[in-house]
Amino acid sequence: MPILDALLNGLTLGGMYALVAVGLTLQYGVARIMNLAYGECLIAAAFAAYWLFSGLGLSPLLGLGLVVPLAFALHWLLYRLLLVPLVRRAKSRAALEVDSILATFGLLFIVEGIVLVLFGGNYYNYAYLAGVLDIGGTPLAYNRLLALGFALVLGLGLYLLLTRTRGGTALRAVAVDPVAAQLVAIDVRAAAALAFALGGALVAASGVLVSMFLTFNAAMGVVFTMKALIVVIMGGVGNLAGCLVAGLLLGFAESFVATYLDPGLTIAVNFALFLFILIVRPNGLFGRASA
Amino acid sequence: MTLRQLLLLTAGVGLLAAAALTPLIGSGYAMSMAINLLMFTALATAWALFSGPTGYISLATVAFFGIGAYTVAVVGEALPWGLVLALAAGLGFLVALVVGLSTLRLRGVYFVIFTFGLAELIRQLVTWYEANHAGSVGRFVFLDISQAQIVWQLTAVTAVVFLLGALLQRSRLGLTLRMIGDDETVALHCGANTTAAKLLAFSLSAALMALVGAIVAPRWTYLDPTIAFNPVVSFQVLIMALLGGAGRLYGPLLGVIPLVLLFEYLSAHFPNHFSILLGVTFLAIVYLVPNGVAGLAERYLGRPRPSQPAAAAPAQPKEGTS
Amino acid sequence: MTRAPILTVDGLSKRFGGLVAVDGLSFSVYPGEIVGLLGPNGSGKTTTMHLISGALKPSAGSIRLGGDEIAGQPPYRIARLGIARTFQLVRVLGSMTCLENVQAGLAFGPGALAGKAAAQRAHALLERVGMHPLADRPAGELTYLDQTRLELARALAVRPRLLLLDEWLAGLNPSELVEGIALLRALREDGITMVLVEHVMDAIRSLCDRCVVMNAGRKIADAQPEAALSDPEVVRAYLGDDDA
Amino acid sequence: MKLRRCSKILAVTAALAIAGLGAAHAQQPSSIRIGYAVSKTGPYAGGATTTTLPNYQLWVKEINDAGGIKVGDRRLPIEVVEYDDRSSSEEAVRAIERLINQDKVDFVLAPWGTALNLAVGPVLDRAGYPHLAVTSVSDMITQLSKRWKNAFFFGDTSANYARGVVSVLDQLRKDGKIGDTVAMVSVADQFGIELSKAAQAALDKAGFKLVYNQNYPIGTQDLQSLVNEMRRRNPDVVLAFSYPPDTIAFTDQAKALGLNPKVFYTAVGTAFPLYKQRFGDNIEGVMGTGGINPNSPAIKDYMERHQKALGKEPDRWLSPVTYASLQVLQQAIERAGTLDRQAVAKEIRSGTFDTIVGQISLQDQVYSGGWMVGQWQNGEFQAIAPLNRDGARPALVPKPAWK
Repeated sequence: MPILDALLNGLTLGGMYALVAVGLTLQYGVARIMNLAYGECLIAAAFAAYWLFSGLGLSPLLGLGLVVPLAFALHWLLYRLLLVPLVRRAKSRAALEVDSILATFGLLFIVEGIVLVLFGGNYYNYAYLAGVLDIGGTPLAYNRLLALGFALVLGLGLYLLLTRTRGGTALRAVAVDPVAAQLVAIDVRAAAALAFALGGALVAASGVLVSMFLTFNAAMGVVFTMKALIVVIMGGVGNLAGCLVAGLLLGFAESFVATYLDPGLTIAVNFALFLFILIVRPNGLFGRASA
Repeated sequence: MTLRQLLLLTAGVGLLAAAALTPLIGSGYAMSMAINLLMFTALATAWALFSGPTGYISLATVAFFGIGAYTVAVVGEALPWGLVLALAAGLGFLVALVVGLSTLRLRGVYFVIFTFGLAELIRQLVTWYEANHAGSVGRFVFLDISQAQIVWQLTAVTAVVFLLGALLQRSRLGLTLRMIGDDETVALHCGANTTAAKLLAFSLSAALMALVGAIVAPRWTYLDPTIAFNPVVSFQVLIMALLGGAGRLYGPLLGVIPLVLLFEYLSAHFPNHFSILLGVTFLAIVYLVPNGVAGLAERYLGRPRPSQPAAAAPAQPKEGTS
Repeated sequence: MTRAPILTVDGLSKRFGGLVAVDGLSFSVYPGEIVGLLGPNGSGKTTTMHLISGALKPSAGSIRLGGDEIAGQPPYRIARLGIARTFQLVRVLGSMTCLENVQAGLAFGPGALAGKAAAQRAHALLERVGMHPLADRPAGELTYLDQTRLELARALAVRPRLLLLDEWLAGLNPSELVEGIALLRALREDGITMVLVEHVMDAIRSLCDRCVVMNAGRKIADAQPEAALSDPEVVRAYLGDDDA
Repeated sequence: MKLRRCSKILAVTAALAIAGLGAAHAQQPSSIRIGYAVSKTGPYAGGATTTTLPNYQLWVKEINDAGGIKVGDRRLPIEVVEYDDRSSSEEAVRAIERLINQDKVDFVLAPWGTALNLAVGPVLDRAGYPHLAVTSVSDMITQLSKRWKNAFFFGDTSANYARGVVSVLDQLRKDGKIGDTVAMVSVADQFGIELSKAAQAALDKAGFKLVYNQNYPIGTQDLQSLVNEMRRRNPDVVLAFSYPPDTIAFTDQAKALGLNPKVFYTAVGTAFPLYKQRFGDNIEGVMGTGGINPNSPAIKDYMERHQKALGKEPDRWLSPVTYASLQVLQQAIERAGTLDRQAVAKEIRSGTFDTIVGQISLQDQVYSGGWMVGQWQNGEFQAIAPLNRDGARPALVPKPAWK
């Protein structure tokens, strides 16, 4: 049934978009770092999973257990060593934005360069969990379902974590108003470092998951960075529910356009949808108007 | 005219003259470098005409650049060259006008990503049109335009960009743009029609970018949407302008020169470690030159306006200015 | 009073979703008057100022400046017609010098000045608010007090027929307050009509010819200061309604 | 060498203000300087580092191991200057200009891809360098070879590739192995669209029924909707004029969603070792662009040398052709007995050369002896079209269902 196909495809696609964007929501929404090296980190994690899988025979699911904590630690260090000086010298949010764009632009090249030296510019992929589940005549690959599942669990889990726990409340406070957060004795820098590292762990997780069904090479990071930025901005900066909804919306748009209109227009329609939403809601779907 | 302005003017004219002379005395490679430097200088300075004072950071550079290039690909052989260039600039201006009407109420990062999305949307639409209605997605540009002519045309456009920038700074439009950058609400309540000012500046800057795209297009023989609308160009221009300092007319130039030379040096010497070294150097620059190259230069050459508290401390007003 | 009002507000309303911030407000301001716009927090004073200056578009009602209907017009056009304003939280053009801030006010609308003439006029205006020595200082580096004075100079540069001051005197110490009040009074002597939102009662008593008092978006009093402030409904609005 | 290049760069910088004076080249060459700029990074890197770069490295290594190229009575080893064009036209043009003007190389090897070969074409033409383009497939080739007298094209026109595919289908239908329904998708760029237009025309002419014909944006890896649409139409033949990442994705999704036509064809990337690694036994019967004759001793030997020297297999479309183009260059230099580029170009234009893909001679600067269609048969990408050429085998149809 075409409509079921389109729905399920849209769901898995949208889940992937949301999954890819969740980490950036934290990094940009809370830590205020516009991380242009985001996609490169995703690709690096994909390569790590590939290497663990084809080199050591370690399943990507076990790989997650290794890659994710490592990414968390690396991102935490990154924030502490590289970004804190920028945060310290920034006079305003706008200044930090410019500085973080410049710094992570440099970082982008470094990460990509390291991947290039290790793996070259070639395409890589492997198959894992490529089996198929049949839902009402529409087959769905397990690995894509897994990515969708992770997106939902991570999105909702983080949403609950942020809204229902003390630590989460502190993070949200930092996102909304760092100065006021400081006044109520929240260690803003620690909170931002935590958010950045958490975002790094999430992007690594999505890199591992996505590597199970996409072909990747060292140059593809930018594609993911931009996709993630679109989803984050469309959902409203720092809003996890928005991120999930925006991702799914884009996924559905893409699969319905491909099925019923013209597959050549999928990306065009996605961007048009994004632009339209911003015109109607200048702060994204769930964004608050800033003062 | 102060001594400082005179110096800047002389330096500017000297640089442009040097660029214009490369075809006469330099090799094809020197011309190639001149084209690269001029292209990015014109683009980054045109970018800063609008984005510098207003603080609206645009990633749509390549949308307009690509529109210019595509104009050449489509009508380059059918029309006289002057008309092609005029058409390219006109199209860039018009598209920016339409886009600006819907976009310019977005602020901050929403504007940044919107402009990026816009460039991608245009690329996708051009691709779709070409694939379904033009028969092939690639286009060939065979025009009798030599490298030397490209250098001279770019020199002329760069001169125009700077001239326009200088005029803009002295004009009420320039003042309005700076007010918008500081506080748009205040600007509005001072009687400034900010929407018109933003639209005009955005479109002017877009027209110039389209012009640059049109001039450079014959150099590549072959164009497709991926080449013409390559988002990397937008990022490069943004980074160069920000690094140089987008607040001054000559700021972007100070970012373009070191970065183009750095790119070139690293590509020529470390083709296998280009990325890593570029990244490391870039980070070093960001950390060591916090206020942009223009800020660094001014620390040593003196500031145009006494805006440092130390410089203006007890400050009897200068009689000369009133 | 037979003079024609300079500002006529009639049936003005503003709704934000379900919340009615201003509800059928009507009042007039006559040339040369200083009118105080009072009311407890959240009563709609600042919203009213935004509506008059064009920062917000009214949901209903009319605002006339002299003979011109200005309700719903964009703020820059209202400014060019002769309404200048200051902001509740002071706003200056931070990267520009004080002189440029004032020149920014001079640059638009009928009678705009540029170049030498603008510089001269801007210096004169800075002198008027006592900031002449700071002309070349970037506005962002000024103290709060100096910024409020600069804001006033910039508003004056717009050549207003009507000046809207939103808590312009807030945060001044007693001696600064005396200076500030004197300055406003001097401006009135020059023929500038003012509407001011103010909490400083001394200032209201000594400056205002008349007070419009608002509560929950509606006008509850419109009288001379003493009379308005002793109005029982006004007292109840300020002190809370114990009887209800 | 580093230092000398460094000083040259400084000289170049100065050349913007003063005359550019390259370092004088030695009169008696002790080596052949050969330069190339290929995409080691950027979107083209996947293709360039599979097909182009490894063969350049292999060729240089083999020649230098043998003592060099014989020029006159001396053997001159190859000295390489290499750059990364970062998949950018502007960068490629400048890199070539750098090679010619600054590094003063004797010969320049072609970049990867149609776009970059076309971008550097005018530069090489102006400077009189032979331009041996392999990885450029375009209908413009015939026109370009008229315009650039020193340009040689070892890839074919899109129309020929499309006709090759249709000739295979036509034969299969004649043999009663397939019906006449075809579903086709193509990547929306010049290569994909040219091929799909040409294929559409040839299919119409041959009386095939096109039940689905769409294109998708470049970079798309989610083709499930397309695959589902095709599956619903149950065609005999599925053609995808795709690029490597989408070739993999399309195959993967066809397999997952159970799209099992009698003929399954994907374009660029089908011949890559990556494809074989990824799909293992499932590749059996898959058709794609290119192909080799696995029984040719020269090809067998080449595959072994490639594996040994570079630790990986070559792709089975343009890798052997790339290597052959280098052999052509080498033999032309040896026959000319000089490093004079005009003389060498003249040799290439008129000579016949002995290469791993057989005897090569160029007609109007174009080599059209390449394989059009290959099919994975027993782990080898066996050439099947042009049908009657020596080394071609009949197609295996129907393709076994995905496992």
